[in-house]
Amino acid sequence: MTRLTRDVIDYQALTESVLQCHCGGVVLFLGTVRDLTGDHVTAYLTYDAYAPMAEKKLAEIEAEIRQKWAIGDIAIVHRLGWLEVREVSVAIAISTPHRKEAFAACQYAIERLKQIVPIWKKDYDAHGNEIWVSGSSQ
Amino acid sequence: MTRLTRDVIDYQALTESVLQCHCGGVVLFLGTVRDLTGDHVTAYLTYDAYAPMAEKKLAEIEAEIRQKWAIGDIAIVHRLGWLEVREVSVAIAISTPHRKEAFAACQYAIERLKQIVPIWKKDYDAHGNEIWVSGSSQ
Amino acid sequence: MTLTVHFFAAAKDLAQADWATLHLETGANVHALRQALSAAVPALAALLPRCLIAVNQEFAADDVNLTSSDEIAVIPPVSGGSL
Amino acid sequence: MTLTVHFFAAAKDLAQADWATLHLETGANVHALRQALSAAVPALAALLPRCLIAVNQEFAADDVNLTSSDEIAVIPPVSGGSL
Repeated sequence: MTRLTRDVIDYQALTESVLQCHCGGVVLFLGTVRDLTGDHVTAYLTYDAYAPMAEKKLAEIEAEIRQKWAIGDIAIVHRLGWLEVREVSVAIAISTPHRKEAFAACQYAIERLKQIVPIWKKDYDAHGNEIWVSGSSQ
Repeated sequence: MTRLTRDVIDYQALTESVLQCHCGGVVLFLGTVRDLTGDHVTAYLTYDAYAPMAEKKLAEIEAEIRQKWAIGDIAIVHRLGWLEVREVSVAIAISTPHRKEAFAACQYAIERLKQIVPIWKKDYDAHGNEIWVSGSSQ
Repeated sequence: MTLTVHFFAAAKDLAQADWATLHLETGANVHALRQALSAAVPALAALLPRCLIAVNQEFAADDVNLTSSDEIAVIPPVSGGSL
Repeated sequence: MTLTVHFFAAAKDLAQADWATLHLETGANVHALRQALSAAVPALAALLPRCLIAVNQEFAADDVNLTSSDEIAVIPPVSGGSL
């Protein structure tokens, strides 16, 4: 399951949705809004997307992962709109029979998301200065 | 924060407890009770511990991780007692400024837990046959 | 043929528009689209080399040929997913 | 000196006891403890080579010397953390 949302991400419901009797573990990744990047202070962010293509690319990432690893289930949700510091912008939950695959697949999912999904982050500082963040940081 | 518990693990509260403004991500690992191991069918499990030493070793793992990575915060809870299939036996949440460290540190934490923390799992099948699980699977 | 090109994020801000209409020769490719777009919307010229072009919601190389029914978008460097 | 050795998990089931009392020479080491334990609780003899000995909640090698105030435990292979 992959989707975009403008609501607060309920990552517990997301995690419960991937739990399976045949799986021994779940890895959940949460991206959260950080206040400091070097010297720059972020007051809040907005996320915008080319929504139909972003949904298509998220579904492609799910398909890639199901092909590469024997997973139980996967759920990816990315939030759009206005986010405060410490809020969750993206949640990825993956259950697998064995834990190593869950870590590898979850890390792959967030790396791919940052490469191919048309979602953009605009950063606002405390003075209202805005800048489109360009490209993935680390 | 590290501890043992006989209650259901509230992993959302655990995750919230490590979220920080200076961090850009959280990785949460949940170990869950799996029904199948090869041909063997698990009906339920019990976990037992040498509790004071287990708590000491969990605290050592937290200290090791804080030394090896620049993390925000870490929380590890291991459940003891009777668990049904699909229940969470262990939860490890780690927040970091950058996501790669969160994955590496969380994976390290569960590997170390399985090596050095005196906790034991007894497996019961549907006929009531019981066996102490000996050593870490994969 | 007439094509509608959609803008997002920095491209939208620079163009001060959600989309632009371009007139290209029938069967023109993505390379020709990029050139026509730089000419038609000079504010995008500096950003465009750092953008990908999506055709029907798929990233498209410069040699992909276009038709008038294609859904076309300028994709600035993406930055989803938090850090 | 008199030592109390605590059992857990498979060791507890095999010994059918939570602990045993051993009498060892003053200053005896972990190796001597293992030998005395195998003799005193034969049901543990097969498992003991696969167990670690914890002294004061720390894993202890065979050459560690013991005192009567030490907290001693037999640690079968651990299996926490789910799979």
